[in-house]
Amino acid sequence: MEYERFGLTLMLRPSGELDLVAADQLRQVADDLLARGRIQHLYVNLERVEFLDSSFLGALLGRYRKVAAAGGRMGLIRVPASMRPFLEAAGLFRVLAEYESELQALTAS
Amino acid sequence: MEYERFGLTLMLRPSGELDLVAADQLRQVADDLLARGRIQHLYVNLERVEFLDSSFLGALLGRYRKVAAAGGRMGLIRVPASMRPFLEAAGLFRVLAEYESELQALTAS
Amino acid sequence: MLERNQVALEFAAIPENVGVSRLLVATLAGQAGFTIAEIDEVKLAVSEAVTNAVVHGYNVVGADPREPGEFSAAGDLRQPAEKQVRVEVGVEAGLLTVAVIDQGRGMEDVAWAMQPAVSSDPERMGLGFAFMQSHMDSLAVDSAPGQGTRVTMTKRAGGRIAQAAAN
Amino acid sequence: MLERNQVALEFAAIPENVGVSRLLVATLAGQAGFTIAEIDEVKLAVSEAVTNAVVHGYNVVGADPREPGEFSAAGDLRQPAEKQVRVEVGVEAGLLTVAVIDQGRGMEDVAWAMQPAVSSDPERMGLGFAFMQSHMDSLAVDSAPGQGTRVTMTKRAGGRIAQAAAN
Ligand SMILES: Nc1ncnc2c1ncn2[C@@H]1O[C@H](COP(=O)(O)OP(=O)(O)O)[C@@H](O)[C@H]1O
Ligand SMILES: Nc1ncnc2c1ncn2[C@@H]1O[C@H](COP(=O)(O)OP(=O)(O)O)[C@@H](O)[C@H]1O
Repeated sequence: MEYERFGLTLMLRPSGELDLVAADQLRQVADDLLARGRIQHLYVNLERVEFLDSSFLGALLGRYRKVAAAGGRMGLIRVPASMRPFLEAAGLFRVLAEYESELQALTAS
Repeated sequence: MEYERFGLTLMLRPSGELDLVAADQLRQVADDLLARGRIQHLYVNLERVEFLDSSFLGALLGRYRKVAAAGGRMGLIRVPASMRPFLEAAGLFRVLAEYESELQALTAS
Repeated sequence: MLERNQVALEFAAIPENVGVSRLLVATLAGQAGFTIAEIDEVKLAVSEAVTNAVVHGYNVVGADPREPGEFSAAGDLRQPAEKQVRVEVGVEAGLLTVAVIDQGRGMEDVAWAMQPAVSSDPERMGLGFAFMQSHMDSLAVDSAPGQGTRVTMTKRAGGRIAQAAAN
Repeated sequence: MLERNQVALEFAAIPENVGVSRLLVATLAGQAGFTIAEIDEVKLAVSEAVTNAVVHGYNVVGADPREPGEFSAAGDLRQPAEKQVRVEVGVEAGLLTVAVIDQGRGMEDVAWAMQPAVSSDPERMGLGFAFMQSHMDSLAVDSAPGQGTRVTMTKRAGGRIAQAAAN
């Protein structure tokens, strides 16, 4: 899974179809950096995502719990319109902020 | 299968993966027009083709026999480079002329 | 548009085959005349059902972070015949039927498991069955402890009806 | 890159499932690290073997133009259990194994049938076995009249070797 670090912020850029395989990659990348105190904030850019299921949603929410417990921020960037109803039904937007661009997310406090 | 008629010439423009399903479509389209004397010459533009197997090659050669028996011309247009060795191994170019464009084929005598 | 077809996929219960199942069912739904939006719904339902067979039926993925290495340790394919998932797909005049079958641990209380937001795994959302239900026309679950699980779903191609009406 | 996998596809012997088989095997080869050029070769071999099962094993497609309606008449799926093709795919450390199995009419003389440009059907080229042989690393055919046919092919991912050598 493609990612980039900006100081204490991790920007994830997954692509394609996100299921339990991608969920596992998300866990591996984020949990290691979180555990070692290398990052505090987590953003996921969904621009290039074509599909996601409840395994990936669960992994997102699991990371949210960890990030929030450590006082960090987490959000989603460029959510594809076709996925919006699905993410809403799953209650994602109740806990995750949403941004129009990576810059917007990185400059939000 | 997409096609266009120019007088007595049939220009076929198949796309995607050409196997026994496309071979059957080729037979249906061409044989009917040939049998009713509506066409005499047959060209197949392979520009948008991503795959072809021996079923489709067999259907091409079968059409060649019919066209040639009735004194018509048949040829291939814009053969993808990746398919050239395969078509050569199958001996296609021994009987079918090859053209760089539809215009070239249509204006050849 | 293909009026009738019947295909079954049988595979080792590993995470990578969830995507393979989605691709297969999406292809068959496409041949049967389902729209792109409908195919996306079918893909989600298949993804949830096959993931459940792999994750819950056979415990292949240690979604519990305390046992992360269970699958990576590569012990799961040593006896592949024991951890097999079967996906049966039927198409009949625009009606798609998908059955996902495992011989895994099964469920004691199917009604409990099917409730939204109920999961035996704290890292999961418990929305798999809810998504299958909301994205397909029908859902039936047949399961018993130690007997494995069969999830059967159907969906009718709506685009077909609209298309027929337009003619 | 996936080290190990095992998948089987079972389907009604209809022309449309030849493409479904190609897609499945191509996906599994891709997961196993085969290059795009190698995947194209695998697709051709699978296409030839599955087409043979459908066309010769079960006579589903009347390639003879005098009986064009045989499949279109839709009689072939009435007893789907009788006209099934099975494609078994195994991946093990870069070695792909594909077996295509039918319970159709089988062959009396396999050596004769495997010669290039030999076909029992005047509208076909007789190059199916030749293409399987030239596009895969190994090919084995097991068949007898009335006993069906099993074609087993293997191919090693060459890109993997090149990649390992580069490290
Ligand atoms: N194939 C299965 N085998 C055993 N248990 C299952 C199976 N499918 C679902 N379950 C049980 O049903 C529960 C709810 O499933 P689901 O709604 O898909 O949510 P989730 O997968 O997020 O837990 C699971 O947590 C599990 O306990
Ligand atoms: N699965 C099969 N069942 C019965 N006969 C077969 C099968 N596969 C191949 N054959 C026989 O072998 C011959 C040669 O096959 P092949 O080289 O693929 O050429 P083609 O398919 O063009 O005839 C066929 O014409 C057929 O008689």
